[in-house]
Amino acid sequence: MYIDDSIISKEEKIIFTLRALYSAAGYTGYRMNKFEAYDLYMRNKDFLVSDGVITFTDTNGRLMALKPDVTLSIVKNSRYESGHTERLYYDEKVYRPARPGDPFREITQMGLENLGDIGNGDITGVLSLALQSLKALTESFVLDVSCMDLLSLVLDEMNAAGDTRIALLNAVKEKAVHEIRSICEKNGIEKCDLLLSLLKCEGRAKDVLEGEALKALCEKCEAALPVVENLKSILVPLENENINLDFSVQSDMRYYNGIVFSGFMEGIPSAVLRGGQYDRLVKRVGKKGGAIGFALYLDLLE
Amino acid sequence: MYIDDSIISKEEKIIFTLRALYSAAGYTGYRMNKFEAYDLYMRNKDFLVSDGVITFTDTNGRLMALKPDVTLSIVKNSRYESGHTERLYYDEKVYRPARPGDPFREITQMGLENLGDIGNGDITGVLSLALQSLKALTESFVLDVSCMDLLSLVLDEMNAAGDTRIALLNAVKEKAVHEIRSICEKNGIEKCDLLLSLLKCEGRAKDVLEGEALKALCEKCEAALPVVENLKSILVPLENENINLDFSVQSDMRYYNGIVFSGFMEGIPSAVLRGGQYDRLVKRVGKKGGAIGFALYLDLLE
Amino acid sequence: MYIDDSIISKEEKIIFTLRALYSAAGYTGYRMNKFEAYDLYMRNKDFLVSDGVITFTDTNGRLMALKPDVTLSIVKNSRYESGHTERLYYDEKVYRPARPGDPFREITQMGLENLGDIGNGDITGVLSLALQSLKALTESFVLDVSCMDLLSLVLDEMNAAGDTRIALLNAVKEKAVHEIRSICEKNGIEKCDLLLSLLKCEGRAKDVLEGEALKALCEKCEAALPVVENLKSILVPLENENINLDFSVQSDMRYYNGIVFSGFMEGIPSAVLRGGQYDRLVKRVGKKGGAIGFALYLDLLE
Amino acid sequence: MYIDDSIISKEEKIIFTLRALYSAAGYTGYRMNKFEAYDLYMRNKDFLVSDGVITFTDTNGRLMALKPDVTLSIVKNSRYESGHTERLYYDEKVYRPARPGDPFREITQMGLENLGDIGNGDITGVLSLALQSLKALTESFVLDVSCMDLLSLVLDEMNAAGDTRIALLNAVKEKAVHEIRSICEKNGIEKCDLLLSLLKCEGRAKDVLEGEALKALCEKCEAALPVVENLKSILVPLENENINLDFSVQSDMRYYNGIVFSGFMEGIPSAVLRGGQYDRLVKRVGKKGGAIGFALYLDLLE
Amino acid sequence: MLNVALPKGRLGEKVLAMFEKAGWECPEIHEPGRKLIFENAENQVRYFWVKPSDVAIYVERGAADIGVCGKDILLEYAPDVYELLDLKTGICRMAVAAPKGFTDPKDRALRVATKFGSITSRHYASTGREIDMIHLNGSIELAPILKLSDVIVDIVETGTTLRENDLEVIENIVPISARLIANKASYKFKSGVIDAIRRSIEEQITEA
Amino acid sequence: MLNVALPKGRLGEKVLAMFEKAGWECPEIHEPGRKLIFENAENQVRYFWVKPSDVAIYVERGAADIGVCGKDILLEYAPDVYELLDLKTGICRMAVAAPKGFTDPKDRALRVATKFGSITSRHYASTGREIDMIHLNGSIELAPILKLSDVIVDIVETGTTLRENDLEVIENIVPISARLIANKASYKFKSGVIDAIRRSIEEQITEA
Amino acid sequence: MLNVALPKGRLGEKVLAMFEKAGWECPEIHEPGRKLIFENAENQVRYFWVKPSDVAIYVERGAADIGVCGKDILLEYAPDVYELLDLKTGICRMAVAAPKGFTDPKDRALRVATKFGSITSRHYASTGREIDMIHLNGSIELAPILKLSDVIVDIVETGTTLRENDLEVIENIVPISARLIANKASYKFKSGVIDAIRRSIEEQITEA
Amino acid sequence: MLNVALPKGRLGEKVLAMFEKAGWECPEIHEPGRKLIFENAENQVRYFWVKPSDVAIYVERGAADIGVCGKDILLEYAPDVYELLDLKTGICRMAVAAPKGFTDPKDRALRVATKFGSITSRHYASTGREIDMIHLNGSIELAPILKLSDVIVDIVETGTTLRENDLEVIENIVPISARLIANKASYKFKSGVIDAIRRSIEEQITEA
Repeated sequence: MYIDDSIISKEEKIIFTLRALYSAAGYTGYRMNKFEAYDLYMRNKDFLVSDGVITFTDTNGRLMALKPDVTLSIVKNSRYESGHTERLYYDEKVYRPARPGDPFREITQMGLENLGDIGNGDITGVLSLALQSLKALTESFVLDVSCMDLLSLVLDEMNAAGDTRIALLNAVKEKAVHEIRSICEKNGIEKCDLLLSLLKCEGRAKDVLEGEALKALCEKCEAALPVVENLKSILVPLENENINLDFSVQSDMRYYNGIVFSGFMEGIPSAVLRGGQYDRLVKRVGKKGGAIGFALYLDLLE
Repeated sequence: MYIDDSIISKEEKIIFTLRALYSAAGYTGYRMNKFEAYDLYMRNKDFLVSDGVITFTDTNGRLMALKPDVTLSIVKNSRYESGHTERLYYDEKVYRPARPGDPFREITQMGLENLGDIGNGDITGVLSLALQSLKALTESFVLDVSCMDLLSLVLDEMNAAGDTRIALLNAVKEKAVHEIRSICEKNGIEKCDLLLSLLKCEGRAKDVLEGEALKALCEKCEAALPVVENLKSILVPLENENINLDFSVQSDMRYYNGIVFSGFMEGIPSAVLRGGQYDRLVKRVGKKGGAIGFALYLDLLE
Repeated sequence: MYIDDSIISKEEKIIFTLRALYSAAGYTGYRMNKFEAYDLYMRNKDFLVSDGVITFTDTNGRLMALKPDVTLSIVKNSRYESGHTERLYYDEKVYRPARPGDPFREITQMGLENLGDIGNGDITGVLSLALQSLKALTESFVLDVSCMDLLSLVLDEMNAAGDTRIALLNAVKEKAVHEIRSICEKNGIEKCDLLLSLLKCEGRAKDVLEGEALKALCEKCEAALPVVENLKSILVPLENENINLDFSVQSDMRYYNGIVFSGFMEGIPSAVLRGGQYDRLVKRVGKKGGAIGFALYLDLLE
Repeated sequence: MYIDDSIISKEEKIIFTLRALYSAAGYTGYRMNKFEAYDLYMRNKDFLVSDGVITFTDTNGRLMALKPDVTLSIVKNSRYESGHTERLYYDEKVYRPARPGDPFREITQMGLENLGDIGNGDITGVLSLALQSLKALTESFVLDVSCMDLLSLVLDEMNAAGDTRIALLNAVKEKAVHEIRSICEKNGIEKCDLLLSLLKCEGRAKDVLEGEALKALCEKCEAALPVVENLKSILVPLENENINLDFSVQSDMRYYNGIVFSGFMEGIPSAVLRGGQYDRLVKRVGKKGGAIGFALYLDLLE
Repeated sequence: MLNVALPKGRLGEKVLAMFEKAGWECPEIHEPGRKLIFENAENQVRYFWVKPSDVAIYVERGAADIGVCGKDILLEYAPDVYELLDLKTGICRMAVAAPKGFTDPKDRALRVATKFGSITSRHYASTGREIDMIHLNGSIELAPILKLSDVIVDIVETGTTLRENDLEVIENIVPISARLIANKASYKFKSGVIDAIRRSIEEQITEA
Repeated sequence: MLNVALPKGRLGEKVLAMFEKAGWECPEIHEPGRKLIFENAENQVRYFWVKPSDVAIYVERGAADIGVCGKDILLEYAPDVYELLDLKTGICRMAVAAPKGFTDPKDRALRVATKFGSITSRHYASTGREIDMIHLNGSIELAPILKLSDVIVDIVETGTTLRENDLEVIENIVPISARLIANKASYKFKSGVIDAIRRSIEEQITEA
Repeated sequence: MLNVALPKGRLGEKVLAMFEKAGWECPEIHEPGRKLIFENAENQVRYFWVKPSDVAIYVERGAADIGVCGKDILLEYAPDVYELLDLKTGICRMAVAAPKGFTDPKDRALRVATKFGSITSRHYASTGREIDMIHLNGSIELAPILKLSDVIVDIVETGTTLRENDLEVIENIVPISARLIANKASYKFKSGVIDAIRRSIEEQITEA
Repeated sequence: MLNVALPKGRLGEKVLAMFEKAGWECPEIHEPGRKLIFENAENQVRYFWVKPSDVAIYVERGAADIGVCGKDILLEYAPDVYELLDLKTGICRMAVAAPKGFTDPKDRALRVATKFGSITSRHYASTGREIDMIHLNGSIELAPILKLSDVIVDIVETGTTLRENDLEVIENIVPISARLIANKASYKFKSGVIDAIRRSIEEQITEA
C-alpha cells in the first residue's frame, strides 16, 4: 500500500521502517488487545522502566493496570514449545511518566522479543537487529553491551552477597570506582581488584575482546574463561564498529541474565534502546525456556 | 512511502484510506498528546458514548481521565477565529467498555471535526465525507439523518417541557409511537399528532423531502417551513441514494443541535458512524462558534 | 454507662463531652453509613475544606468518594418539612490531607447542622453551641463572626462583579487593604471606601455593634441598616465577651450566605471551628429550606 | 467518665465493654493512624477476609490501600523483643464489601493480637478472651476450635501435596467427606482414612479430647500424639462447655499454624469471631516471634 | 430472511398467532418435536423460541431482527433497540410487596429480594433508601416469609400469589405489557417487511 | 424447627422422598394447592420449594438450615456453606460445546454464551483465552446456531439436545451431581438433627 | 512576646529598620556574631532571620506571629495568612523570558525552567499550553543558553541580567513587592501590637 | 566542546583549580564581570557556574557533559548519571539533629524540618516512624528552636552551628563529599576527554 508522506507522522515512518526490518528477520507483529491485572506488574515491579503505573478498577471490580510495558504481557501469554522460538515485535502505546514526578504520558514503545529455546545464534541475531534499528535512526550511535553472567561470577568470586552485592552493583552501574573500593573495604571483601579489572574491560568490543585487560581478568579468575569465550562467540560474528563492551550496563538480576545492552544516539541524553536476556523473568512468571529482546523509546526521538 | 501490506493490519489500512480521504478534503491530523482532567468529562458526562471512564490520579494528585473520547479535548483546545473554521481529523486509542458491564478495552476511534464559523456548506461537506467513509468500508450502507431543530420545534409547539419532553424524546428514539400517544394523553398534550406526523417523514431523503408527509407537517406547523428549507439546502446537493431521513436519530439536546446522523453497514448490528452538529457543547465549554463532526467505531468492524 | 478513663482517648472524651452538650440542646446523632458518589462532591467541589478526595470504584463500577466531608451527605439525605427544623450532630472519620501535598489522613470531624425553616433563634442557638464547644476545650478562645449578606451588599453597592468581585473577596479575606485599593483603582470602582469602612468594623462584637465605625457605614449605605439590625438581633442575646466581629471571615458565596464564623484557640495556629449559614448549598442540591452548622477539626487539638 | 446511654450507640457499648475486658487482661489500645501501601496487602492478599480493597493514589503518587484489615499493619509495625509479648487490642473502621459483589462499606472491626515469644499460656489466654467476648454479646454461642498442625501432620502422613492438598483442605472446610474420598481415589492416596478419622473428632471439646475417635486417630498416627497432648494442655484449663473441636475450621496455611477458631452466635448465619495463630504471616513480613489474635465483625450484630 | 425471537410460554403462543394471522405462517412450528428453529422459506421468515428474558439480547445483538418481550425486560436490560409496538397483552405491573403490616426498619439497610436488579436499584436510588439486594431467580414471594428479605420487587398480575402468601403491594413502580422490538441495523435494511408486520399486528390489536 | 430448601422439579421430588424415607415426613406437602411452605410441627421440619439456583443463597444466608442443590450452583455462586453429602443423583457435567467442525478464531475474542458466568470466566482465565461473554437465561444451544456466539458453556446430561442442534462437546469442565448443604451457623446449633438426616440419606444411597 | 520572621538579605535589613523606627528596636540584632534569634525582653519582641522563601511557612504554622516576604512567595506557596500591608519595597515582576528571536515550538511541550513551580503551572494551565517543567534553584537564565529549556519564568527587577544573557521578557505575569503578613490565630490574640506595627510602618511608607 | 557544570561557591572554586591544573584552563573565567558561561575554544572546554543543587539536573539532561556536586545532591535527586570520582573535598555528613535532651514524642507524628525531602522520607520509612515533614530552604537549625519542628535533617560539617543553637546530632545518616559526575550519553561520545580529566584529577587527589 502506498501512503502519502503527508498523512503519516515522523514516528509512524520510523515504526513502519522498523516493522519492515523485523518482519524481514522473521518476526511477527504482536498486539496487546486487553489489559492485564495490576498484580502481574506488581509482582514484577522492578522489571518495569518506571515506578508509576496507572491503575483502574475494571467493571468487574478487579484492579487492572494500564499497559506500563509490553514484555510482561508477551511472556505471560507465550506458550513454550521445546526446540522452538517465538519471534514477536510490537509497537504499542504505553503509559508512564517521562521522569519520576512528571505527569503520566502516552508513549509509543517499539520492541521485539525472542522467546523459547534460544541459543547464541538468536542472541547474535537480536543484537544485530538492535544495531540495524539504531542505524536506521541516526548516523552516530553506540551499542553498549555487558554480560551479567560475567559480572555475577566476579561478584561470586568476591563472596559479595546480600546488601553488599546490591551496593556493589549500584556502584558498578555508576562507574563509581571509589565507591567500589570503599564498599569492599567496609565489608572486608578482599578481591576488590577483580571487579575493578572487569570495569577496565571497557571500549570498542573488537579491541576489548582481544585486549590485555580481559586476558588479565581471565588469568585472575579462571572460571571467567568459558563465559568470555561464549561472549566472543556471540559478538565476533557481528563485526561491528559501533559495539562497545561496558560492564556498567546492567539490568535487575532478578529478571535478567547473560547479555544486556543499551543503545545511545548522539545528541540524545539517555539510552534510546534497552534490552537483554531475561530468562529469570520467564521462570518467575512460571514459564519454560529463555528469552531476549529489546525496546526502543520513541518518545526520546521527538 | 510504500508499505508492505503484510506489516499493516486491516484496521491500519482503513485508517490510512480515511486519512487520505480527509486530508484531501482539507482536514489536518490532530494528536491528543496529554490527558485531560476528569472534570472535563464529568461536566459533560452525557456527551460521552459510554458511562465508564478510567480515572487515575496523576503524579501531582489531580484526578485525570484516560481518553474516553477525543471530541471534548479538541473543543477544549480549539481557538475560535471569526470567519474561519478549523478542520481536524484524528485516529486515537480510546478506552471504554464495549457494552455496559463489560471490561474496559482499548478501541481505535477515527473521526473528524469542523469547528468555527461553520455554514451549510460545511455541513454538507461533513455529510459527504461521512458517506464517502462508509462507501470506503462496504457496499451496502445507510446514513440516517435527522434534524434536531425540527424535532425541538415540534416539541415546543406541543408545549412539551421538563420530564415530559425527555420521555417523548426517548419514545421517539425507540420509534415507540404507542409510548408517544400514552405520554401525551397522560400529560394532557394535545398536539400529539404533530410529533407523529414528524415520525412519518421517514425513508429515502430524496423521497421524503419531496413527499406528502413533510408537506403535511409544514402545513400543520408553519414555523417548520424555514427549518425544512434549510434541511433541503443541506441535503439536496448530496444527491445520494444512501441517505435516509429518520427523526428517531438523536443526540443529547444539551450538546447537539441541527443535523445529527448515524451510519449503518449491512451485517453489523449497531451504528458504526455517529455524528452531528454540537454548537451547544462548544458553548458549554466556554468557546465561541459552531461545530460538526463524526466518529467511526473501528472496533465494530472486527 | 460508666467508662474507665484509661480506655478512652483524649479525643473520645472531647467527643462525648460535646455529644452531651449537643444532645442536651435537642440535636440527635447522625451516622453516615454509606459512601456517596464522587459526583456529589465534584459538583460542589469548592464547598469542601480540601481539594483532595480519595476516589474509588465501587464493585458496581461507580466512581465513589471516601467521605471528605459530612455536611454534603446530610444535606443530600435531609427531608424538608415546612415549619420544622432537623437538628443533627455527627462525629465521623473523614479523609483528607492535613495540608495540600501532604499524604491523606483519617481525621475525626465533629459538627452539627440545623436544617429546615430556620430563624434567627436557630442561628443564635448554633452560635451559642459553637461558643460552648470552644469553652469546653480551652480557656482562651475567640469566635470571629462575619455576615456575608452585609459584605455582599457592600460589594453590590460598589458595582463589583465577576473577577473583580472575586479579587476583592480574596483581598478582604487576607485583610489586604492595599490590594483592595489597588483593585478598585485598576477597575475604576469608586466606592472603595465603603468596603474599607466595613473592614474597620472589627473587634469585640459588643463594642463594634455599638461603635462609630458601623454607624458610619450605615450612614454611607442605607441599605445596610436592616442587615445590621438583623445581625444585632442574632448576636446581642449571646452577651459573650469572646465574640469578635471580623468581616474578613468568609466562606464561598456560592454555598454560604448570612452568618459565617471561625473559632480560634490560643496556641493553635489555625481555626479549630468553622461554620455558617449555607442556604445556597441546600438550594444547589435541589432541596428546600435553609441551614446553618459548624464543624470542629479535632486533629488540630493533638 | 460517666456517659449517658442515650448518646452512645449499641455498637459503642459493645466496644467499651470489650475494651474494658481486654484492658483488664493486660492489653493496650492500638490506633492505626496512617494508611499502608497497597503492596503490603497485595503481598499477603489471601490473608485478608475479602478480596476487595479500596486503593487510592496518595498525594506523592504512591498506591495506598484504605484499611481492609488491621492485623497486617500491627504486625508490620511491631517490634520483637526476645522473651516478651506485645498485647494490643483495637477497634477500627475497616472497608470492604459485605459479600463479594456488594458495594464497599465502612465496618467496625474489633480485635486483639498477642505477638512475640508466645507460649501455651498465651494461647489459652486468647481463647479465654474470645469466649468472654462472645459471652458478653449473647447467651447462646459456640467457639469452634481446630489445630492446623494436626491437620497438616495428617496430610503429610497421607503424602498429600500441591493441588491435591489444596483440594483436600477445601473439602475438609466444607465437611465434604464424599469429596475427600473422591480426591484420594483419583490421586492414589491410600491413607484417606486418616483424614476421615480426624474429621470424626468433632463435638464438645471436653468429650472429644477424652473420646474414642481421637484415641483411634493417635493409634493410627503416632506422630499425632504430642500435638494432641499440646492441644489438651491449651484447652483443658478453659473448662468451658461452649468450646467445640471441629477440624473443618481452617485458615490459610501460608499464614496460619497451630490453633485456629471461629465463634458463632445463635441467630446469626455466619461466624462473628475468627482468629488463630499466625506465626507464618509474622515470618513472611520479615519479623521474628509468633502471634495469635482474633477479630470480631461487629457489623454482623446489627 | 427475517429472524424472529419469540418468548417461550403462553405469551409467545399468543404472539405467534398474531404473526401467523398477519401472513407470516410457519407450519413447521406446529409439528410436534424438539426443534428450536422453524423456517418458512417461502415467506422468508424464521422463528425461534427463547427464554422471555433472552429476547432482548437476541434482538440487540442482531441474532434476531425482531422479537417480542415484556416491558419489564426492556426496563431491566435497557437494550438499544426500537420498540415498535405495544401488543397490549401480557399486562401486569412491577411493584414492591411486603408482608401485611410491614413498617420500614429505618436504622439499617432494607433487604430487598428480586429478579430485577436494575429496576430495583434505580427505584431505591430515586428515593434515597439504602438497600441490601438479594438476587433470586424465582419464587420471590418466599423471601419475606422466610425472613430472607424485608420486601420484594416483582411482577404482579392478579395479586393472588401475593395474597396467598400474606403479602401486599405497598408501592407500584411501573405498568408492564408485551412489546414488539427490532434491531436498529436490521430495521434499516429490512424496513419493508418489519413495517408490514407491525402494521398488520397493530390492526389486529385495534380490532380486538 | 429445621428449615429445608428443596429445588423445584424432578430432582427435588426425588430428594423429598429421601427425606421422608429418612423419617422427616410432611403429609401437607403432598396435598394439592399452591402453598409454598410445608410444615410438620410434630417432627419439627419445614420444607419449601425454591428455584434450584436459589437453594444456595437461602442456605448461606440462614433462611434455610439445610438444602439440596447441584454442584454447578455451588461452583457458580461459591456459597460459604457445608457440603455434607453427594446425593449421587442429578448426575451430569459442565462442558463447552460448539457446532460440529468448529475451529477457534484466534484473532478475536471468543464469543461464549452461558448461564454460568463465574464458571465460564474461571475456565477461560485458566487457559488465557480472551472471551466475550453473552449471558443467557435458557436455550443456550440456540446461540451458536443463530451466530450469537461461537460456543456455549452449559450442563450436558445425555447430549441429546446438543446432537439435535448439531453441536458437540469439545471440552469437559467438571462433573456435576446433587449435594446436601448446610448453613454453617445452623450446623453448630442443630448438629444433632442435621447429622441424623445426613446419615440416614447416606444409608439410602449406599443401599441403592 | 511577638515573634517576627525577617527575610535574610537587603530587603530584610530595610524592613528591620522600619520595625525599629516604629519603636520595636532590638539592639542585640546589630551586634556581630552568628546568633539567629534576637530578643528585646523589654518591648516584648523577638526577631529572627530566615531564607526569604521560608518566611511564609514560619508565619503560617505560627512559629512566627508576623513576617515580611515578597508577593512571589505568597503566590507560589499560597499560605493561609493575613497580608496586612504592601511595603512598597523589593519591587519587581514575575515574567516569562526567552532568547531573543524565540518562537514557540508548537509541536511539542514547551520546556520551562523556573524556581516558581506553582506560578508557572498556573500560568500555562490558563493558556492551555503543554509544558515540560524543569525545576532549578538558581541562575535560571543559564537554562535557555545551554538549551536546557526553551524559556524561563523568573523574577525580573531591572532586566540587566536578562540582557546580559541575550534574553528578553516575552510576557509579564504579575508585579511583585514585599508584604507584611500575619498568622491568623496570632492576630486574634495579639491584634493590639500587630496593628500598632502595621500602622506605624504604613505611616513610614506614606511619608516616604 | 566539553560542557562543565561547576557548583557556585568555595567548593566550585577549589574544583575549578583542579580542572585547570589538569590542563583545561580557561582564562576568561577569572576576569571580573557578570558572565555566566566561559569558554576556551582552544582546548574545547566551556565552564558555567550553577547552584550546587542544580548541577545534577544539568548533567542528567545533557546540558552539561560533566559536573561536580555533593553526594547529598546525588542522594536527594537520584539522577541517572555516572559518578566517576570522589573528589575527597567538601567533606561532611547528613544527620538528624535535635535540641539537647530531646525525647521522641511517640504518640504523634515527628515533625522534621529539612531541605532534603527524599533523604528524610527514605530514612524514616526505613525505621517506620511516621513524620510530618516541613520543607525549608535554609537556616534549618532555627526550626526546633522556634518549635516549628521537633528535629532537623541537614548537612553537618563541623557541628559548630548546631552547638551554637543548642542542638546535637542524634543520628548519622550518611557521609558526604564532592563527586565528579558525567552524563551517560555524553560519556559514550566523549569518553576520551572525560577519562583524561578524571585521571588527571584523580592523580591530584592521590598526590595531595
